[in-house]
Amino acid sequence: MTPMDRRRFFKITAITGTTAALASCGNPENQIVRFIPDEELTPGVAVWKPSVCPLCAAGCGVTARVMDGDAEVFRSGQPGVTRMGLVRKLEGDPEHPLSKGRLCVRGQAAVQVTYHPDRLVAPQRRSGDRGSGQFTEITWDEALSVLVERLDATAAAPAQLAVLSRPRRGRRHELVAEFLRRFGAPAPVSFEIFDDAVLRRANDLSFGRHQLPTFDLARTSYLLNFGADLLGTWNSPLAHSVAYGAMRQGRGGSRPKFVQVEPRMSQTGASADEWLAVRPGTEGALALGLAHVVMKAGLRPADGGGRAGAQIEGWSGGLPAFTPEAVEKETGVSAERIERLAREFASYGPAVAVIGGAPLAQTNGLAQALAVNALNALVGSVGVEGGVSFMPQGPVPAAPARTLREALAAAPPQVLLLDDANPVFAAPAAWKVRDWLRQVPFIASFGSFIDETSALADLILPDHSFLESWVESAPESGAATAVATVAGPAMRPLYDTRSMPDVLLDAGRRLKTPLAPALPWQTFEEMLQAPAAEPAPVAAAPARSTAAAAPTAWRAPELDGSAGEYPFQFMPYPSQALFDGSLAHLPWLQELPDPLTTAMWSSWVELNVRTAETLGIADGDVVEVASAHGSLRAPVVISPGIGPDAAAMPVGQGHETFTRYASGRGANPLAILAPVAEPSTGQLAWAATRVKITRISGADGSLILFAGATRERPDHTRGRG
Amino acid sequence: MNRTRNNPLADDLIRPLLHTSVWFYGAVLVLATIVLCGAAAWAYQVWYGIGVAGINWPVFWGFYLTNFVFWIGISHAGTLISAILRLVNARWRRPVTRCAEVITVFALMIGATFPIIHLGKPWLFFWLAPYPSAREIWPNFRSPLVWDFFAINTYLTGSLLFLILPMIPDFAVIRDRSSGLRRRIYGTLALGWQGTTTQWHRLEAAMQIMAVAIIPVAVSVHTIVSFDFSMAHVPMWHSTIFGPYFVAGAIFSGIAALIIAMAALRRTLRLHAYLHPLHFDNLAKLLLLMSLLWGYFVFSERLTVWYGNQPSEMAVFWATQRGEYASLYWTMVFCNFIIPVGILSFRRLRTLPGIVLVSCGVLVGMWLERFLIIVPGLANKPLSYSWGTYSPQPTEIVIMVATFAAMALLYMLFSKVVPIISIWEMKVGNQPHPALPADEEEEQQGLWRARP
Amino acid sequence: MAHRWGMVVDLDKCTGCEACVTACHAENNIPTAGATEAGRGRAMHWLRVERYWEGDFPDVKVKFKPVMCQHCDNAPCEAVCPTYASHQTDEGLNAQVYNRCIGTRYCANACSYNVRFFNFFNPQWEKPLQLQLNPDVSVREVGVMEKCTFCVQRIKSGKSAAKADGRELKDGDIQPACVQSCPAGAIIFGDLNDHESRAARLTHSPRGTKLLEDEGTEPKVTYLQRQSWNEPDTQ
Amino acid sequence: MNAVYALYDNPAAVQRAVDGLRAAGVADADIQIMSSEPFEEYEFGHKDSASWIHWIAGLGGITGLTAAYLLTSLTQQAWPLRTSGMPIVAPWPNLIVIFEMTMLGAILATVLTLFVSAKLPRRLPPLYDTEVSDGYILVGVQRTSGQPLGDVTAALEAVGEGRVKHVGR
Repeated sequence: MTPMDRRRFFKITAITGTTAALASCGNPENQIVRFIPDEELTPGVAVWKPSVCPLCAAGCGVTARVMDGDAEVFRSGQPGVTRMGLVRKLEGDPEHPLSKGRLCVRGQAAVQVTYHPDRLVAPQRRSGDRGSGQFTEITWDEALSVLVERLDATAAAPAQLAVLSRPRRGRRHELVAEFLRRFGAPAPVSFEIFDDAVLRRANDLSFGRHQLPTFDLARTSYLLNFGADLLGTWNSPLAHSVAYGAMRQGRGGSRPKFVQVEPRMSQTGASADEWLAVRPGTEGALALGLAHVVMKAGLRPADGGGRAGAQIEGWSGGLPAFTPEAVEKETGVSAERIERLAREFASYGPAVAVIGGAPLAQTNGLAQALAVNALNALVGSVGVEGGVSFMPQGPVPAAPARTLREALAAAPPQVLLLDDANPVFAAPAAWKVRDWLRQVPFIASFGSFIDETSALADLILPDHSFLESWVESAPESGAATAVATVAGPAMRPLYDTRSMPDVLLDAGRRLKTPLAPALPWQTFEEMLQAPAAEPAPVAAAPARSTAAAAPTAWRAPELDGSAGEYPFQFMPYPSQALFDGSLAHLPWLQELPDPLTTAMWSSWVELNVRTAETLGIADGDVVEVASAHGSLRAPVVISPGIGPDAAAMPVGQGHETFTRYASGRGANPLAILAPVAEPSTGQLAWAATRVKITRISGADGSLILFAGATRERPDHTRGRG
Repeated sequence: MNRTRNNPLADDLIRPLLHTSVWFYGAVLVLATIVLCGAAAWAYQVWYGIGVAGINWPVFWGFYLTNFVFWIGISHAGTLISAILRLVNARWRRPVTRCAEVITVFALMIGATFPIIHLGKPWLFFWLAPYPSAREIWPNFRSPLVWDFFAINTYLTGSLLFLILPMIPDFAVIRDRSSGLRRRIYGTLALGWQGTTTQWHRLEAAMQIMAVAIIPVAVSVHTIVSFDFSMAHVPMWHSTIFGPYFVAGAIFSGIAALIIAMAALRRTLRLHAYLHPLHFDNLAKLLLLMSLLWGYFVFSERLTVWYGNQPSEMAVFWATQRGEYASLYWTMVFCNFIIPVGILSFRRLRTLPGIVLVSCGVLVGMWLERFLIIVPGLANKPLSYSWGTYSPQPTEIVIMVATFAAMALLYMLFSKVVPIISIWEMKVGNQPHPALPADEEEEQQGLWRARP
Repeated sequence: MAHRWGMVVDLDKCTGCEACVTACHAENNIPTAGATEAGRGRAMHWLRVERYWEGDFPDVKVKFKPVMCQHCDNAPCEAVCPTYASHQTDEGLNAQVYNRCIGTRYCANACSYNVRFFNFFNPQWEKPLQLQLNPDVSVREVGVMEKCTFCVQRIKSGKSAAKADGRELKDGDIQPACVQSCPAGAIIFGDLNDHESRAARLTHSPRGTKLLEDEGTEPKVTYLQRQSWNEPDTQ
Repeated sequence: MNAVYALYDNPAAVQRAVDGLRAAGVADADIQIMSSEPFEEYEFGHKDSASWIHWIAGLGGITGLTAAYLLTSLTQQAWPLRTSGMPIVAPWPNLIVIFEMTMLGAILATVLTLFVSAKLPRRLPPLYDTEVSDGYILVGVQRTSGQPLGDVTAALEAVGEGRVKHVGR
C-alpha cells in the first residue's frame, strides 16, 4: 500500500465526506485510522441529553452529560480513532416523575456498560466448542445471512423459534412479541430471578390489577414493610427513596413511623424505626395477626377488607386462627408486640403495608401477599393519599405466555434468540438450563458481553449500549401518574454494533417467506415515533369488582430439605450493587462496599453471632453451604442482623464467564437453590431452600471488607478490658 | 616515660589502615551486595509506585518511618554521649568518642534517607528544603517534617564537624608516617596541620563550644522526631511525654548500638588494649539507667492513658496490650526492660557477652517500640469504621535489612581510612597517669572479669 | 462577602444506598483499585457510608453515616503538610493541590476522619474506561494524596455560569455530585455565609452535630441526627 | 626564609627550651612549638590561648537566629496561606526553626573561626618535621632570609637534649 500523502487525504475526505484513512508517520504496522467526526461539539462544553436507565425494571429517566473526546472506535470492520461526543456522567432527570433529578447507585454506574473493556465490538461466530467461549469476529452481512438462513430453515415449523428475554415492559418487547406472532412462533419466554409475578397475581386477586403497586411514602404516616428492600433493590427503589426522604423530614407534623419485618436486616430495614425479626416465610401470618387484632379491637370492621379481605380464608369471621398468641408461636414475634403494632397501624394513618422480595419467594408467597393486601384494605389505605395505589397505564402488554420453567418442560426449540437474559447463571442448577440450551441447535444472542448463557450461543449480534440507541421505558409503578419515557441516542455507537430491534426488523425483511403481515416499521426509531396507543383512562383508585375467587388460606411455607439434616434456612438476596448478578461486570459496583457488610469484590455468607460461635466460625472463615441440590464455598460475615437459624447470601457473584471483573469471583447462591415453585405462578420460590453449613478453613483472603470495625464504640474501655 | 616512636599507640591505631585481611574484603562484598539489593528494591519501588510497600488506608506510615525513627535514635549514641563526656571531662571517654561519633553520622545519614524513601514522589524530595520550590512557595514552617529537615540538617552538620575536626591531627600523623599516594591523600585531608600550640588551642576551644552546642541540638532532634507523631491527633500519638520519651529511647538504643559497635571493633581490630572492660562496664551502667528511665516513661504513658480511659486511646492501648500487637508489645517490654534490668543490675552478670546480648535485645526492643508507636495508633483512629491493619511487604523488609548492612559497611570502610580511636586524644589521656595497667594484664591473659 | 461552603447530612433521610459513593467516583475520576489492591486496603472512596451496628439480635439497629472530607476550619491535615499542598482556601475549602503534593502522607495520618486517600500506584483505566473520565477533573498520579473537594469544579463552573448570565449565585445553583444524586435528598450543600441558604439554616438545626466535635477541628459538615418515633398524641 | 628547630622527646625539655629562647630575647610570638598532642599541663601549652572565640560563636548564633526569624516570617507573609486555622506567622512552630538555625549559626561560626585563626587549610610550611608525628616536640624559630639564627641555635642546644636542625639557609 502506498503511504497516503496529505493532499490525497484531503481529496478523499472531500469526495467521500464520511470516512478516510490516514497512515501514521511512516510506520505501516502501526496505523491509526482517524475517522472524520460528523457532529459539532464545542470542545470542553457539556451538552445534556436524555436517556433511560436500562439496568432494572424501574425505568428511571436519566440525563447524560456529553462532552467531546477522542475515542478508539471500531467501525465497518476497522479500528480507528475519532473525535466524538462521549457520555461522561449520568444524572437523574429532574423532569422525570420517577427519578426527580436523582439517580441510584446502579444507575450512576450504568455508564460503564458502554465503556466496558470486554464489550463485544462486532458480531461473533462461535469457533470453539459450545460453552468454550471462543468466537471469531465476522461482518454484519455474514452474521445476518447466518441468522436469516436459520430463520428460513425454521419457517416450515415456526413454533420452533423462541426468544428468551427479561420480563420488561415497553415497545422493544412489543416489537419482539409482534415479530414472533407474525413469524408464527409462540410468545417470548421470559425469565428474571427476582420477578414479582406473585405480587402481580395477588394484586390481581385483591384489587383487580395485575400490576406492581405504588406507595405514597411521602405522605404516609405509618410504613409497615414486610421484607421488601424497597429502598435498595425492589420495585422502583429510586422513586421509593425520593419519597422516603420526604417522609422522614421535609414535611410538617409528626414524624412517620417505619416498621420493617424481615428475618435478615436489609439495607431498607437498617433505616427502620423498629425492626422485627420474624421467622422466614411467616410474614403473612403476622399481617393476619395484625388484622385480627384490628378487627377484634373494633378499630376497623372486617368488611373494610372488601375484595382483598374476601381473598383470605376466615377473614369475615375475624381471622379466629390468628390470635396474637397463635401468631407469636408461628412468627416468633411476641403477642404484646403484635397487639401494639396493630393498634399503631390502625391508629396513626394513613398507614401502608408493603410486601415484596423474599416473603413472596416461598411456597406460600401468594397467601402472604394477599394477607398484606387485605391488611391495607382493612385500614382503608388503598387508593388514598399516603396509601397504596396503582399507576394508571395503557393496556398492559399481554403477559408473556411462557415462563422459562414452562419452556424448559417442553422440548427445546430449533432456534433460540437471547435478549438480555442469563438463566444459566441466574436459574438454579437444578433446572438444568445449560443442558436444555445445549440441545438447541442454534442460539443467537444479542448481548454485548459473553456471559454464561451467551457463551453457549452460535452467533452473537451485539446490541448498542443504551446510550447509543433509542431507549424507552414504561414502568408499571413508582409514580401516581402514567409514565412513558422515550429517548434518542446520547452518543454515536463506538463499535460495529446494531440495535437489536433494528436487526429483527432487518432480518424480518430478509426472510424468504416474509412476515405476514409485515412489520410496519423500517427501524425501531420509526416505531417509537409512531403514535402509541392511548393509555386507557384508569381511575387512580382501583375498581373494586366483586368477582368471587376461592379464598386462600395462609399456611406455613414448605421448605426444601429436612430441618434435621439442613438446619439453616437459606436466604439469597439481591445485592445492592450487583442486583441479580447482571451488573457484576461493572468495576464501580464491584468496588462498592456493601451497605451492611462493607464487602467489596466478594461473596459471603451472613451468619448470626451465636450460630458462628456454636460452629466455631470466625469472620472470614470459609464454609461450605450445602443444600440437597448442590453446595458452594464462601467466607463468612458474622452479623447481628440475622436470626440464628438462617444463612443469607447476596446474589451477584459466582460468574464463570462474565468479563474480566466478574469471572471466577465468589460463589453463586442461586446455583444451589431447590427447584421449588410458588404454585399459583410457577415462580421460583428462591427463599425456600434449607442448607447445612460446615467450616472448611480459616480466612483465605477472599473476603474483602472496607470497614475495619463493625461497632462505633467497640468495648475498649478500661472496665471491660 | 617514653612518648615517642617506641610507643605502640600510633602503630596499633594506624595498623588497620595499612593492613587489610581477606575477611574484610569478603565482608565488604557481602554487605555491599545486600546494600545493592536494597538499592534495587528502592528502584523497583520508585518505578512501580510506593504501593509495593505494605502501607495502606489508614496505616499510611509503616516500616519506613519506623526505621527513620530507629536510626535517628541510634544516632544519639555518638555525638550526644561524646559531647556530654567531653564536657564533664570523663577520662574514660577518650577511646570511645570517635567510634561513637561515627555511629551518629552514619545513622543520621541512613535515617534521613527514609523520609525520602517513603515519599510518594521521592524525586521531589528537595521540596522539603527551604527554597521557593513550586510557584514561589516556600516550605510550610508549621510542618513538623520541615522541622525535621532543619533539626537533622543542624545535627548532621554539627556531628559531622564534631567528628571531622579532631580527625585532622590524626590525618597529619598518617601523612607523616606514610608515603606516596597515601601521603598525598592524607596530606590533603590534614589541611596542613602542624600541631602548633595555636592550632591545638583553637581546636580544643572549638570542640568545647561544639560540645556545648551539640547537646541541645541532639535533644531537639529526637524531640522533633517525636513531634512528627505528637503533633497529630492520632490516639496515643498526641502526648506531651513524647519529647523526653523519644530522647530517652534514642539514647537508650544509641548506647546499645555503641556497645555492639565497640565490641565488634575490639574483636576485629584487636583493640583490647584500648577498649577496656571499664568502658563497657560504664556504658552498661548507662544502659541500665536508660532502661529504667524507659520503663518509667512507658509506665507513665500507659498509666495516664488507662486512667484517662478515652475510647479511641483505649482502642490502641488494648490493641497493643492484649490484641493484635500484644506479642510484639510484650517482646518489647522483655527486651527493653526485663532483660536489661535483670542482667545489668548484677555485677556478676555484667560481663562483656552479657552486655552485648542485652544491647542486641535493646536494639530489637527499641525497633519494636517505634513500630508500636506508629502503626497501632494509625490502625485505630477514632472512627472505628476506618480501622485497619498493616503487614510489611518484601520491598520494605529488603530495604530495612539493607540499611543495617549499609551501617556495617560504612562503619567498616570508615575504620579502614580513619583511625577509629583518636590517636592524639589517647596520647593526651596517657599524659598524667598511665592508663589502667591492670586491664592490660587481664587482656593479655584473655580473661574477662568484672572489675572490682 | 466571600462564600463559605458547607454541607449538611441529614442522617434521618440517609438510607445507606451509596448512590453518592458511585456518583463521587464518576464525577471525580476516582480510580478503581481492583480486588487485589482493595484487599490490601487501597480502595478509594472519597465519600463512604459508615455503618455501625448497635445492639444485638433481634434488638439490633444500624446507623449509617456518610463521611467525606469535613473541610474543617481547623483542619489538622493542613499545617502538617510541608509543601502547602493542603491548605484552606478563601472560600473555606480544604484544598489539596495535587501538583504540590510529594506524598509524605502526613495529612492522611493527621486527619481524624481518615477521609484522605493516596495513589499508591499510577491510576489505570482499562481501555476504553478512560472515556468515562470527567474532563473537568484532573487525574491524580502516583504518590499523590486526594480527597473530597466538595466538587470544586462544580463550584467553579456554577460561579462562572452565574457570572456569564450576569446574576447572583442562588442557593442550590451548585450541587456536588453526591448532593445531586442522593435519592432521599439527605445531603444539602450551600454557602454558610448566606444565612438564607438551606445549608446555613440546617447547620443551626437542633439536630445538628459535628463529627468528632471534641477534636476541635471545626468541620463545615453538619450531621443532623436521626430522630426516633414518638407516639403522637391521640386525641 | 631560614629557620632553626629542635626536636625533644619530652615536654619538660620543651619548657626549658622555650624559657631559654625567651631568655635569649626571642619574642614569644616568634617561638613555634609543634606537637602531636596538646600539652595543657605545661606553661608553653597555654601560649596563644584566647577566649574571644566564644564570642564569635555567640555572634554566629545571633546571625542564625536573625536569619531564621526573617526566613520564617517573611516567607509566610509573602504568600499567606492559611493552614489549620493557625496565624499566618505562626510563632510556636517558627521557634523550632529559629532554634535550629541559631545552633547551626553558632556551630558554623565556631568552625569558621577555628579554620581562620588556626590558618587552616594551608600548605604544610617548611618549618615542620614529620618526626612530630612520632611523638617528638618541635621548638623552632623562623626568620626572614639572611637574618642570623645563631642565638636561637644556642638557646636550643643549651637544653642539653634533643636534636637541633636547620631549615633553609
